[in-house]
Amino acid sequence: METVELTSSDVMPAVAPACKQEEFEMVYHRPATMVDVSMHYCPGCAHSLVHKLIMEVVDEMGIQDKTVGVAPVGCSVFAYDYMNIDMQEAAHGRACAVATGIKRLMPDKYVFTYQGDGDLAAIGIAETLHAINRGENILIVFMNNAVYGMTSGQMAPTTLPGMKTTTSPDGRDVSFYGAPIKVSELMSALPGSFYVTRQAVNHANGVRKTKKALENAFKYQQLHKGTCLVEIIGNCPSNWKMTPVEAAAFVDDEMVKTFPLGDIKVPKAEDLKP
Amino acid sequence: METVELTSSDVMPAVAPACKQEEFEMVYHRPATMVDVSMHYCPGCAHSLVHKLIMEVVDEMGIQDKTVGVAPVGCSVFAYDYMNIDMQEAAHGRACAVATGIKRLMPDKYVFTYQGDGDLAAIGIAETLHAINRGENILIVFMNNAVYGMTSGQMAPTTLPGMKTTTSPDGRDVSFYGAPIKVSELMSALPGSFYVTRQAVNHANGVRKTKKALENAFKYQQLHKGTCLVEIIGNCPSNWKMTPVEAAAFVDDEMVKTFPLGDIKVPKAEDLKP
Amino acid sequence: MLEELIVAGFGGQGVLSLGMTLAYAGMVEEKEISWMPSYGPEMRGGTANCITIISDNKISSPIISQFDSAIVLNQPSMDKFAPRVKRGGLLLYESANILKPSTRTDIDIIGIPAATEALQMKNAKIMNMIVLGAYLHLKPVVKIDSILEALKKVLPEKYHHLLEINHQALMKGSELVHELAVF
Amino acid sequence: MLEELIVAGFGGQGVLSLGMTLAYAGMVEEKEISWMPSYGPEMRGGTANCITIISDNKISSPIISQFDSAIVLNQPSMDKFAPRVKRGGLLLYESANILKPSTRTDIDIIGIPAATEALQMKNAKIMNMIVLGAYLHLKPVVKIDSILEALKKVLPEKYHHLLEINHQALMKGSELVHELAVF
Amino acid sequence: MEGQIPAAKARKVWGKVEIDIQKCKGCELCTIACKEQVLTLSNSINIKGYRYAIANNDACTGCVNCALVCPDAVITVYRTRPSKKPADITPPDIREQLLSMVAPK
Amino acid sequence: MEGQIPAAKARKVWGKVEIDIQKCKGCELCTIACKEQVLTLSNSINIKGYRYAIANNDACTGCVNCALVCPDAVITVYRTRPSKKPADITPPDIREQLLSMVAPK
Amino acid sequence: MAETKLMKGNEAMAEAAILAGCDAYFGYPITPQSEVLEYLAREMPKHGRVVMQAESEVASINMVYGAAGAGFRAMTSSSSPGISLMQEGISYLAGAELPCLIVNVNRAGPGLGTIQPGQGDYFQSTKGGGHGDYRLIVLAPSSVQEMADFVYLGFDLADKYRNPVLMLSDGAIGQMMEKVTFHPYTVPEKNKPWATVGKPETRERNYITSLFIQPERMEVHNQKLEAKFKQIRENEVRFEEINTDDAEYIFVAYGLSARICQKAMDLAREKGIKVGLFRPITLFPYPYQRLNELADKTKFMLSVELNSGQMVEDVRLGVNGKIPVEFFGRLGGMLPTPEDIVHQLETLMQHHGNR
Amino acid sequence: MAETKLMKGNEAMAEAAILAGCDAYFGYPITPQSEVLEYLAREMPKHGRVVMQAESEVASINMVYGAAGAGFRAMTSSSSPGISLMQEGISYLAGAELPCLIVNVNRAGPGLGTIQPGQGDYFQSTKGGGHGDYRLIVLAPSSVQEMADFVYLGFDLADKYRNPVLMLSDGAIGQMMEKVTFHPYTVPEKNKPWATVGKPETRERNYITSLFIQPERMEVHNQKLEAKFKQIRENEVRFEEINTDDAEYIFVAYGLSARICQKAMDLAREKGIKVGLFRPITLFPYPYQRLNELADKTKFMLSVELNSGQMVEDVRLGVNGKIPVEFFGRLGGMLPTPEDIVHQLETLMQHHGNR
Ligand SMILES: Cc1ncc(C[n+]2csc(CCOP(=O)(O)OP(=O)(O)O)c2C)c(N)n1
Ligand SMILES: Cc1ncc(C[n+]2csc(CCOP(=O)(O)OP(=O)(O)O)c2C)c(N)n1
Ligand code: SF4
Ligand code: SF4
Ligand code: SF4
Ligand code: SF4
Ligand code: SF4
Ligand code: SF4
Ligand SMILES: [Mg+2]
Ligand SMILES: [Mg+2]
Repeated sequence: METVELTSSDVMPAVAPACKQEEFEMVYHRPATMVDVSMHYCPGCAHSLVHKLIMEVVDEMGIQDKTVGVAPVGCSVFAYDYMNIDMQEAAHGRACAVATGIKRLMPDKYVFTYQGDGDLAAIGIAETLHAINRGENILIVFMNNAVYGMTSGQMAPTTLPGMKTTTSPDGRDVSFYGAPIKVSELMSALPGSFYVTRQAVNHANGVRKTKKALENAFKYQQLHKGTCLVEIIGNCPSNWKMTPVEAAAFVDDEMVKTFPLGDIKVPKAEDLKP
Repeated sequence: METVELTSSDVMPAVAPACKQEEFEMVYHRPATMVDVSMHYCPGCAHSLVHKLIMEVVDEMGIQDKTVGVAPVGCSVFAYDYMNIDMQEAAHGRACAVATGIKRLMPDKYVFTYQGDGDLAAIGIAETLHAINRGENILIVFMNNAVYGMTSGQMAPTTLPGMKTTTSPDGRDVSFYGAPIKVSELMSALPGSFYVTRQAVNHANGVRKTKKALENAFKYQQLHKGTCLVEIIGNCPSNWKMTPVEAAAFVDDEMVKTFPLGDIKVPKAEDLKP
Repeated sequence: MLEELIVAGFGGQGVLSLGMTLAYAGMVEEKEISWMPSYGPEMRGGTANCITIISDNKISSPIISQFDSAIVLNQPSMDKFAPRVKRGGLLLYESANILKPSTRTDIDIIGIPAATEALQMKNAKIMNMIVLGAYLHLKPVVKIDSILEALKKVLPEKYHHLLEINHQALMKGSELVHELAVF
Repeated sequence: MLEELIVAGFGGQGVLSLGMTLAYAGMVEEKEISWMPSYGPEMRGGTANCITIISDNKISSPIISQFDSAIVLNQPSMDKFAPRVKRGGLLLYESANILKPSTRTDIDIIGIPAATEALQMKNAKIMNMIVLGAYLHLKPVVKIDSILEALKKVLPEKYHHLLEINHQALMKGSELVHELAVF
Repeated sequence: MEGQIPAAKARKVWGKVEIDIQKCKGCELCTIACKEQVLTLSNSINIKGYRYAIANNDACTGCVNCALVCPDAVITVYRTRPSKKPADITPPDIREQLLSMVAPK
Repeated sequence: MEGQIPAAKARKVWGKVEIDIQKCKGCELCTIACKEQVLTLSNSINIKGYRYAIANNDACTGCVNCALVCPDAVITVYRTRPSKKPADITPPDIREQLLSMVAPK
Repeated sequence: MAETKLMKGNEAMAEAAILAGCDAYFGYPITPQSEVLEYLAREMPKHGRVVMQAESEVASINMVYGAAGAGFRAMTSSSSPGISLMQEGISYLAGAELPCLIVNVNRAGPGLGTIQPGQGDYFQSTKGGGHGDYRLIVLAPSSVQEMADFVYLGFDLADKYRNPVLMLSDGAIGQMMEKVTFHPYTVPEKNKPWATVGKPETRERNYITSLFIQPERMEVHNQKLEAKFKQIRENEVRFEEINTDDAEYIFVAYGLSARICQKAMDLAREKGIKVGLFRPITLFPYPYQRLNELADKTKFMLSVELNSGQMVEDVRLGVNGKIPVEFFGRLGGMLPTPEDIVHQLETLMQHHGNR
Repeated sequence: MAETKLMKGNEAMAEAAILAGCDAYFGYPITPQSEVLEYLAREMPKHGRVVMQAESEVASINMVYGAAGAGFRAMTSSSSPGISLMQEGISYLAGAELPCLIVNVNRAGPGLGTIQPGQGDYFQSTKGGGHGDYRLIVLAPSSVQEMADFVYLGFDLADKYRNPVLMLSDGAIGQMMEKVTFHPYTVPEKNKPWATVGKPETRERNYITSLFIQPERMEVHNQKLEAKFKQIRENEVRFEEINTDDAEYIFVAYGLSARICQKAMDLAREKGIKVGLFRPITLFPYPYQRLNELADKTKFMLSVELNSGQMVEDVRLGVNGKIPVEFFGRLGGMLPTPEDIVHQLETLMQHHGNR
């Protein structure tokens, strides 16, 4: 194994010797609203990816100055270190209550929460359910990785049946702990929810769709018609004890069986009129 | 207005002068497991009635020595003063967690919670939802009177649209507070729920059906197959600012529009096999 | 002047508003006042009471256990508060609702059939105002006019037509004790 | 005898288990021990370290800031802990991962290419055991045999086939410093 | 009906109710539950200050509806075979009260 | 393919990627996302101890899939018209690394 | 001149909140303070302010966090069990340095207890019921007037120090009616550059957090907080003294019990006993210094509380052994009568002899 | 003889829970104590005991309430923010007199803070973080061995007094490995006639409640609780003294900081400074009496804490002005080194001169 010493600005160059830089058009670059630091996430973690997508939407909509995010307690607890927007760190599970406090006072701002499955569906289910029932005009970005990432791999409300975690060492026993909660389906039954969709980011196409969903959700906030819930099937290679590549396959092979992808509740045409 | 002085054992007699007492067969009497004291409830309050029904079922099933109840915080906070069974008083909203603690340690006992709509659906929705999702083998008796009775008439999660309460002085504004939560429908979507039904006790027939529902629910506990949720449309004459008779009519005329009566989830025949 | 009064009875008898009206009248007369209700819906169906203090000077404790006067409107309140009237104090009660008044001899005990009178006036709700009238006749801590002015302030405009019957009730109460000719 | 040691490196380098194995061996020899990890998944991707104390007497503080010895396996740990080695103490480092060792002259600084050796032994995971072997050669606070006994106790039966390679690794580490002939 | 208390009709089962009047809260739910109009509220109040339910047992069928809906569980219901049922089992004082209400003097 | 790095094919759009290797964590998600097999992991590690992604830009179509799936947003993608694209834009040292992997000495 | 009204303490507080420019109230019903939410539900919308019944006290306090973090004057109120549920949130607010007003209309506990007035939450309020090192500024009103006044004061102090302020009242003060005058008050201009309102290009992003994962940074943050608390201790001590000039004995009491002690003092003075009343108004910062001074010329102090003896510890810390500090209390919503207190005083005078 | 093992504090505690006959554990993950739930999730089912991951700390503590009310040995554990969320439940447990064991593996706050060890929850633990008048019996382990031992002790005391017991540990004691011996322990027979297990005909119904709506009854209940706390104060004070016999100065410290002080004491003694260590083991009941005695022959005491100065108030209350009581602390998960402490001691010796 060879060790290289590199300074932090090093970039693997793509410069073509026989072709001037200017002749290339940049077609993808990290969004400008992302803070240019290395994120603390494990290799391959979907959190980082989704941060990027949210920032892309904020960038493209030009709403950096109108957006307030609410970070959760979970691996994404440092989200505000990476998103170059105003943010608040909520107590574990309380992001939706915090977002309610923000949005009710600034109805014209774009307010979103970013929450893990433990945060949103275990300790925070009450605040989530009530915010959605009230139809708070916020976007809830729900990162479902079927596990408590930050605290090192305990069972989450969304842990798959039979899935091993540190607190379900023999696999989740549904007869003991019940079935995984299908948050999106459940919440879509509340009249306060306006747009509910479940996406995954383990392939480029999923990433495209997820970004579109986030974009929709941000735009719908302008309508003041209810809560948007974008569930994203994330991953947790570290606690799933897989490589990121294996984890991507696990999403396809297992996660989507319990959490099928796609729109769950979409606004009707007439709902989209202001 | 005439004032009578009476001692507390006085009973309006039904003795027929020309007919000996023995010739009459008693066909209805307060259940023996009810403590023989006057209850603190307002005249006509459904809480007292439902206490009676639960005790009738316990009496008839002969399970006084195997039953543990969990009282809530709400007007029925003193339930243990009236039911002659072992009971625990839970913190506001936490009855389902308390019941979980009891039942998991004594799986063969009959454990029920008794909760108001504020208790179960506002502050306690997380504990309720998770207990049901786990399929705790308990019975949840859910007294829905669309208002916070004990604290004198504030809005509940189940308050009807437009209904006036002390905290919705102009009537519940659905665009502000969202629609009333249909707890039974919502919870029936969780696989952990086994039997979910909504009944009312404003007429004798409803009382009969409600008792039957409670009886079913108690019996189903023997199967260890999940949570039974019996929602009962109660009343709150005092805070609805109606006479009990008017309140009974209000249930028929208004409450059932939002909360239609009937079974919501019933076990299939094969589910009933142990 | 310092008057420490307790008013007690069933929830529906207008106990709290009796005391509160008196307090408002005290305010009209720019006196110091404090009004402390027993509270809590958990008490529903039980008794309600309120302590009303009217004074020329700043009031220290709003909660006291011995009273210059007690107005009791039901038997449990009679039983509970009669012993707490200060020696030489006044115990006024509603006689249709209370069959066993206190037997103390060191205080003035006066019963008036306010409930019956109210029924005759075809408005059971003004029973409390009859009692208040009687009380003020016995202890003129504020003027009847101040009570009326207070009512005018407190009642929303749409209820101002009720001022008249309240006035009548106050006068009726005054009459009743006057007839009893205790003083 | 009192040895206060810090082991530090990247999360995946077996830092914690190096210290823990040593602690277990201390226990085999009935010494007093304490093992204190840096903890918290929030540190993920960052560095991990553990303080291992072995002593003949009861150990007071499990957390200390100056060390008799430091074993560092990456550059950030070198930078952080080299200054905290007590004068006259030992600083042992993995030389394939650390290009800029400390320049202190008042302590013994020894680098060994354990990572490279481990690769050659076709098991990157035993790098830490090579380092441990080296350390014990320099500071024989416990016997190699005690390490082996500890491993036997700690490893579940099904991993006992790994004992041999661990043994080899320990010996390899010992050899490496021996070759360096520092002592 | 005015001016008269419902009288006993001929039927197969006769009933009567017994009311624990000190615990009755006068909610009137029993009175509307009883199709036979057996029940009504007293003119008197009980120790808690409530008017309480009183029964004209002549008309009672023992259907238990009143007892089912009584929140405070103060009604006990009895039944007997018709042959055993006398023409009037309502005690005279109650009868008087009842009469005073349907036909006030 | 063994022993050879994929060579530049003729097509309408040419791409190239630039990788911020110090922030790359070597997760390999880009490598599987790239249908052209442009990307692979280095033999070296970066300052955080990760092997990092390196690109054989000869084969890059600029489809951005790799950049989309890169969690750490370290990939920048460029495109150019084919006429402008030289036969080989991969720097020699990278080329060497890449070769050493497909055909180890 | 401001109008004088007859109002319940709870309602006076609610009205004052409106006048103090409270932008948002989030609360959950609980006796004996549900009037606050009810009053504001009627009145706040008229002023275009936000009032919301939350699903729980946990939600309330976190909504307050959100609104306060966005730079608004936000408040909540509750009573004992509800305040316990807020402890995590309160610790977060203090940690993130968010100004807000929290009102506890103390009832008697522990547990569900009773709804009658108590002072059993003194420790929780003053020593931090939540986790970690933080302090709330604690104001203890003892009249309906102060229920109103301390709302302005509370918001001002909260903003001044970027710290949550707790008003510790009780069921009696909340429920009683007294005269109250709403003094003119000018709502200060919003000046919270740290608030999360959306990041313009002209400044760095703002974030509200109490998380500092590296202990080095956490300690710096803690020290910043401590420095603030020190400043508060130096500048914000408030108390009231009645008849302490010539006092040989001093009642120490706050809130409702101070009112009762005042009557007791009058009774005792009538008997010729030279007793004074010391009423801490800020429970944090506590007037230790002044008590220490008073101890020099006093025979003993008697802390009178509606609990089993909580503030008495602070009195002792103030007096620091100079003179005996005694305690008298009633529990469970029971109140001592002025006569009881005088009797207790006399007994103690006997007991301590002619020291 | 009992086997000696090398274990983490958290795991030793978990293992001890099994040996102590803990019937049920309910918990929610939080660093630095998630090992407890994880360990028990593996081991409890083997013993037919109940272990359950709850949906939150609020749920955990209320599940404990249910199980304890049914007469079982029940416990939960968490760390600072999670313990804050339990405050209402804890107050209910105390009010309803339910025995149970609660463990707080203290991290540094306030708010989300950091996961590193701290002692910032001292006040919350000892003065009651919840509402109303109640006390927890608070045990402060300072080694892995005590993490185990105090589980037995905790359950025994809880049952003896029908009161919740809090074990106040910290992240370091929880995470570190030391040798631990599990001493033989016989689980006592279940004898809880008050438990709600279903009412047989032979007895009156049992009910578990903390509600006494009439203040008269509430006060009686409060007095009953106070009498119990008095008994606890009389019988259960525990502490450790090292080198206090000849000490001119005394470090007062508990838990982790006591360990560090021990080293500091050794260093200071090497320098010839006569310093001793006083380690309270029960933080409630606090060893006031003994500190007061020690004050007679000591020049000053130095309370060393991982917070901004909390226990120092209790030390002062114990010493009651006899000698100066000083404070030294680090915050935010930072730890003082033994050298720091000695330095602080020396500075204070200078400052206080040759008193
Ligand atoms: C009140 C409280 N309880 C527990 C914790 C510990 N904790 C931190 S994050 C977390 C769960 C994280 O899981 P999830 O929300 O799924 O986020 P992920 O890390 O998986 O993205 C827990 C339990 C806490 N910080 N606060
Ligand atoms: C933590 C907490 N918050 C609030 C209260 C006050 N409280 C008591 S009962 C109740 C609501 C009662 O409503 P519901 O559950 O619908 O019962 P009901 O009285 O209508 O039967 C509330 C808010 C409390 N006791 N504890
Ligand atoms: S632990 Fe899991 S969720 Fe957390 S950063 Fe690592 S991979 Fe992502
Ligand atoms: S307030 Fe309502 S719910 Fe409560 S006892 Fe009265 S009628 Fe029943
Ligand atoms: S039993 Fe039937 S008929 Fe008789 S009083 Fe009751 S409802 Fe009427
Ligand atoms: S239903 Fe029961 S309580 Fe109501 S009036 Fe009839 S007998 Fe009385
Ligand atoms: S842009 Fe497309 S072709 Fe080029 S490296 Fe990325 S995924 Fe491969
Ligand atoms: S996806 Fe990004 S972080 Fe992962 S290996 Fe590729 S460039 Fe590196
Ligand atoms: Mg997760
Ligand atoms: Mg209700």
